[in-house]
Amino acid sequence: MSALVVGVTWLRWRGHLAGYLLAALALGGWLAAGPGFAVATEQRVMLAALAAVLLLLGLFSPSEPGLGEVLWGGLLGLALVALAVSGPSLTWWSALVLALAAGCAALGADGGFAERLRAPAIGVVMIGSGQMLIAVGGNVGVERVGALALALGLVALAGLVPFGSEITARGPATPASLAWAGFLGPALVLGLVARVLPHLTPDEAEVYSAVLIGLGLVNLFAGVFGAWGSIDPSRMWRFSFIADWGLVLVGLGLLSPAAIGVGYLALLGIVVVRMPLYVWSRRAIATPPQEGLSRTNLLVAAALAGAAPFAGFSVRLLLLQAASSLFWPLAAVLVVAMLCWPAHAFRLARSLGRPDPRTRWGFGLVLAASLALGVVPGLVLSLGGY
Amino acid sequence: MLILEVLAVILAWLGGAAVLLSSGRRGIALGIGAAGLGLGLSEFAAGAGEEAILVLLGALLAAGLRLRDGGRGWGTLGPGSTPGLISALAALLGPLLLAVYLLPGRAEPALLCGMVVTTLGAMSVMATGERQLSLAGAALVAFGVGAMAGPEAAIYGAVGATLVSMLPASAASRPQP
Amino acid sequence: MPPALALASPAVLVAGALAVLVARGRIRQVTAATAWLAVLAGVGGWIAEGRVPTDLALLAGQGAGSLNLEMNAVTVTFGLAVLVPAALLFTFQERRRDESMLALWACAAAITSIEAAGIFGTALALGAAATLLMVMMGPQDRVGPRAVWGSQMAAGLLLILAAALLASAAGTSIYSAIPSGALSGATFGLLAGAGLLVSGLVPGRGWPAQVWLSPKLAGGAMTVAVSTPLGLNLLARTYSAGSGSWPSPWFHLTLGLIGTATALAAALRAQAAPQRRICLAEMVPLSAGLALAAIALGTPLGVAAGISAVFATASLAAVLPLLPESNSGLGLLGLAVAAGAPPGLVFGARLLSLEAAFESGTVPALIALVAASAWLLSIAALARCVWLPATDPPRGVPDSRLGSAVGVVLSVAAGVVLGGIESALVVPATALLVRFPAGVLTGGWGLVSTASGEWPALELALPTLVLVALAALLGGPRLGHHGGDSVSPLLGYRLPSGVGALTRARSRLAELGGVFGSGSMGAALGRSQPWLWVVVVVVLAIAVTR
Amino acid sequence: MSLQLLQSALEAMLIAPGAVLTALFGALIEALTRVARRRTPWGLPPLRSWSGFAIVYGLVAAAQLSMPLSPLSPTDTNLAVAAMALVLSGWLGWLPSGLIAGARRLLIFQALWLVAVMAPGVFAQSLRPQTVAVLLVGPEQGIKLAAGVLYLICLPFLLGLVGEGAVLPVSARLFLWFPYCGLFVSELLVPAGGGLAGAARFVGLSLLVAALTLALAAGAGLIGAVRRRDSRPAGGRVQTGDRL
Repeated sequence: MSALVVGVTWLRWRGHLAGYLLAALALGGWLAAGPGFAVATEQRVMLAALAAVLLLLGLFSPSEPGLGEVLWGGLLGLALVALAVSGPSLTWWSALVLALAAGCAALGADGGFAERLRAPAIGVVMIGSGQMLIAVGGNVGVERVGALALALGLVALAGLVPFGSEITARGPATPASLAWAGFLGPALVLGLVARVLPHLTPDEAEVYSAVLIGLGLVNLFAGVFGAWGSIDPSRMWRFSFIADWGLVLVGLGLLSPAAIGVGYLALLGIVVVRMPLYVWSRRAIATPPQEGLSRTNLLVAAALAGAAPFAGFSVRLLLLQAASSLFWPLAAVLVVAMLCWPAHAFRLARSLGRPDPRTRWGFGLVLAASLALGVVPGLVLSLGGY
Repeated sequence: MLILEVLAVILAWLGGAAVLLSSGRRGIALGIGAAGLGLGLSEFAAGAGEEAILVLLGALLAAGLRLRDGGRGWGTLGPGSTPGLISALAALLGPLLLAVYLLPGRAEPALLCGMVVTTLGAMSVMATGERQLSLAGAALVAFGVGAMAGPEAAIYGAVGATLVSMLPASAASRPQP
Repeated sequence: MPPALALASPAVLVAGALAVLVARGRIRQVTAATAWLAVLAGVGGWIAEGRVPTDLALLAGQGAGSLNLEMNAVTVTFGLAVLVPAALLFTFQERRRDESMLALWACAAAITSIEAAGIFGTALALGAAATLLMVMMGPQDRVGPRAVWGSQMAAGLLLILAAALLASAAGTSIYSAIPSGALSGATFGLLAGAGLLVSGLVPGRGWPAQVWLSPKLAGGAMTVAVSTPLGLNLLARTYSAGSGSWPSPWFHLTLGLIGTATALAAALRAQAAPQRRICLAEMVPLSAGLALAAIALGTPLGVAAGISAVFATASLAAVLPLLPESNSGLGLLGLAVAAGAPPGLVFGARLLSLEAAFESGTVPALIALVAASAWLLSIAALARCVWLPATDPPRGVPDSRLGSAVGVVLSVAAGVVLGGIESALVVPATALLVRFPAGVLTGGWGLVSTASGEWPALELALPTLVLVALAALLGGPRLGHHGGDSVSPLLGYRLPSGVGALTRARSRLAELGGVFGSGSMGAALGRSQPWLWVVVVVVLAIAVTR
Repeated sequence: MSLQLLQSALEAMLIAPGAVLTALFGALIEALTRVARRRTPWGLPPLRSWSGFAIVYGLVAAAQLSMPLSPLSPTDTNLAVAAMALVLSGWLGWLPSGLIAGARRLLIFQALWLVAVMAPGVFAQSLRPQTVAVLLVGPEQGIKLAAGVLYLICLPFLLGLVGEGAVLPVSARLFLWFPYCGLFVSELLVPAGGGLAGAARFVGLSLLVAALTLALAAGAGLIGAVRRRDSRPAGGRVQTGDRL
């Protein structure tokens, strides 16, 4: 992976100072701390999925100016994520997350850099503080606040309610908002969870779990109802990401291995299904909406709504199973949100417009991936070591 | 040693506050440098010499990178910076109180430095809408979070700060990392 | 090898779908052959097994048992109720290649949902079938498919919740393994609610009537034929989950009333229908409502009658879409079968349901009286339907004379040998669901005998059929068209415009969504304010340290 | 199936209480009414289209009567079969006219009549006519009484004797008199022994029911005639059919 970073950086940014520095850093890091770097099983799957999505986007996206730039950026981001999640400690992870967040926020020429960087930076601050409070500890209250900070940091890092940036954008999404919620975020959060969980005492874990589940529900409802009430497709897509992340948070917050597996599955779903579709929707959103839906759109709607046999359904199935074994009213609340979920799926699918033939192949592959996640979730989970 | 530790905390605070209260490249660069020096000193006082040097190196690098673009001059304590000043004071007092009352006997000076720098960095990130200051704040956060986690982690923090600082402060068409 | 026979029928269907994909022309023939082969595979597999229940474990590992398949009298019975109508429709309706393929897949998913041994498996397969059917009905129709899919998805989620609750309370969500008494009222409510949603059993205008009116009848008819038995299957399986009974006697009453109300409402709408097809569209929900009322009786005979009524519903779902919309002899014969003229299957099943209700007490019998009046109303509606104008605009698929003839003959023949069907399929299936004492339902091939009444179907059927043929020869059914007042409803009941009501509901939903999304709440959620962050952190910090 | 059963079913439908007896019974009643209207007592009614189907279901109902000497044993008969067959025959008779006014009346009276037929069964928890007749004795006789009254009130309308737009071709009505009247006797009156005497008693009681129906119809017809004179309709197409 580090070799990849070196290569990419060298190829792309030979002319810049940053390129040399990054290449040196990656090389140095690889040589010096080599033994400390290890990629966990679930991260391997996630990184492979990210790479596959990047390839998919490169092959099947309708050609548009700036696509190459975005793809190169994505490749570099992928490499940095790999570096971050394979690093030796949480601080290493935090440092690279900051760099990634800053780079991601710098994507796109418009303003708003500071707003975009705000949430991840605060996330890193809170994770660092939480880590410190738990490590120093000595006092139940302090440790609980530490666990709280870790959970809030996770939520802030992913840019979710209540830490998300303002969702008012009209028109196509910027690459920055795409990349963070749908591409880099999932892998980073997965890395965070793997580093945080083993160090929590039961008392701290309780706080961490409660906060994540609570904010997960908040995000789930905010996403579902926000998308439901949105008219602008771009806004609707963002809310749909938030809803998906809500499921992830609940899964990660339930703490049982099975539930964390659900979170992993949902994150994979975001990366492999929602993210590419969102990328392809950006072009269609710019053009006036079409009447009616094609068959492909219907299938996509079903996949986005979490219908069986697509990915979302297995996530819902396993999540409800895990939730009800902890506390069944939680499962009931989840069901309410899931029941309202399909309300916006058809409009999302319509916002994709009629894809050109090349992109239609991409749709097919995404649907196939979603099908695989939905039909054999057990296989995907066991690949990830859950 | 005590003097060194107190000096480190004061330097770190002054540096962070300089970042928070500046809008020019010189003020910001100086702030980052000072904060890094403070952190390095605290590591040195804790007996981690190599780490201290690396952190200092990172701080110098980050400061140098910040010096290359963005708003010109010092821009320190411009008009309307009273809330910033009060926040900066709170950023010193808050961690101090935390260290004294909630973590009695457990907070090393390096940890205190880290807390101060992190708080100031977070404040910069939260308060500003400008890219230059936001980047500087993120760099401070990276330094501070590293320092809070221990000597070895402080190096990672410095690496992160350097990486963040590589980004240009203007939204020109420079490639992103 | 043998347990894998449970997979035979779905496997045939999937293979057939692939064959359709590569077939050159002759799509209808391939599809029809596949469907009939699947019928044979399902029944043949069961007979080859020696007609004993068998389980097939698909996956290994903890908790995987809920995805097992099983094959027993219940699955074969309901499988036939899905596959035979589907096969008839496949044989006599023209479909495009993609539609045929999707429909075959949907049938495979439906059979899997019936054969699923656990609730998780049922939910999974159900959702898959719903999605495939929605995609099959295609994008032209903008309302019907969504209505079906939405209610099926909702049902799937309710099922998952029920399964999860059962798994945490009883340790398993496999129908037959749930310990006696572990099925709580809430869980049962979820299961029953899911069943009602899947079959569209609501007193209001449910999805079956809606999709029937979709521009292309072929898709709507297939959806109704495949989905309706699935929900009733679920409701019947609740007996298996509850070890032969429901958690509270009130559930019997409630569901019985819901079924009766569904039937009555459908009959009311049918007698006010302005077009023939709108009238026919209500016949399947009506029949399904009566089946639910019978299943809800909870007595052995009631459940048996309910399963027979599922067959009757399936026969209607197959015959009515193929029926020519004219007053030809065949068209009128089809209407008579739908009206429940003896000795048809519809008549036999409803008679059995009446007997079951009369046997099980005064209150159920009084409810049955209401159900009988719904039946009466449906007869009146179908008689009025003869004078209604044909569908305008003309439906997308030409009717099939041969198909409706075959369907009518099958339906009547099944009614004549009702006793045989009962003893071969229905009674074994019922015995798996509830405790079935010997002697509740006896008779031979042509006789159905219960404590409260007798139906010598075969003996009476032959003279009746001969006489009907004679009457047809003597005074042929010459019914001209006359522009009388027949389009006005029989009873003063206004049919709410289904599309209008749906549009209103949708706009109301959108308003509701608007409150969340664009209103102040959405603004608060979508906007990020640093002070809000601080407040959240401080409040939570205080909360966790207290 | 045994051939013997089939044979008995055929006998039941075609001879007694089926076609032959039913036709004789109906002819007698119709002849009596013709006499009452000062016409010749004979003369075949015109066979209308669809009457045939109505007659078939009338015969199916007739086979369900628990008349002594009936080839089908009384335990083989079923109230619900008879009731639904008669309902169907009513609609088959209505079909050629296609008039909504008549359909409404038919529907309402059929519903009431269905209640009258089924209600005693609800309380006896059985659909076998004999069981119902025997079980409901003593205090529960009230149910039978009420059902009987309701039954009789409905009959003139169901047989198309009175009412605006009530239509039942005479050729069909000929075959429906006995099923309707006999069902009343089977279900509501306690049987008294078998044999020829029992059968004669059954037919006699049925005749009594028919006579009561005619009387009721005459009364209703008188009232209807008075009301019609008071408010003469402003024209419009109303098909009255053959009526008393």
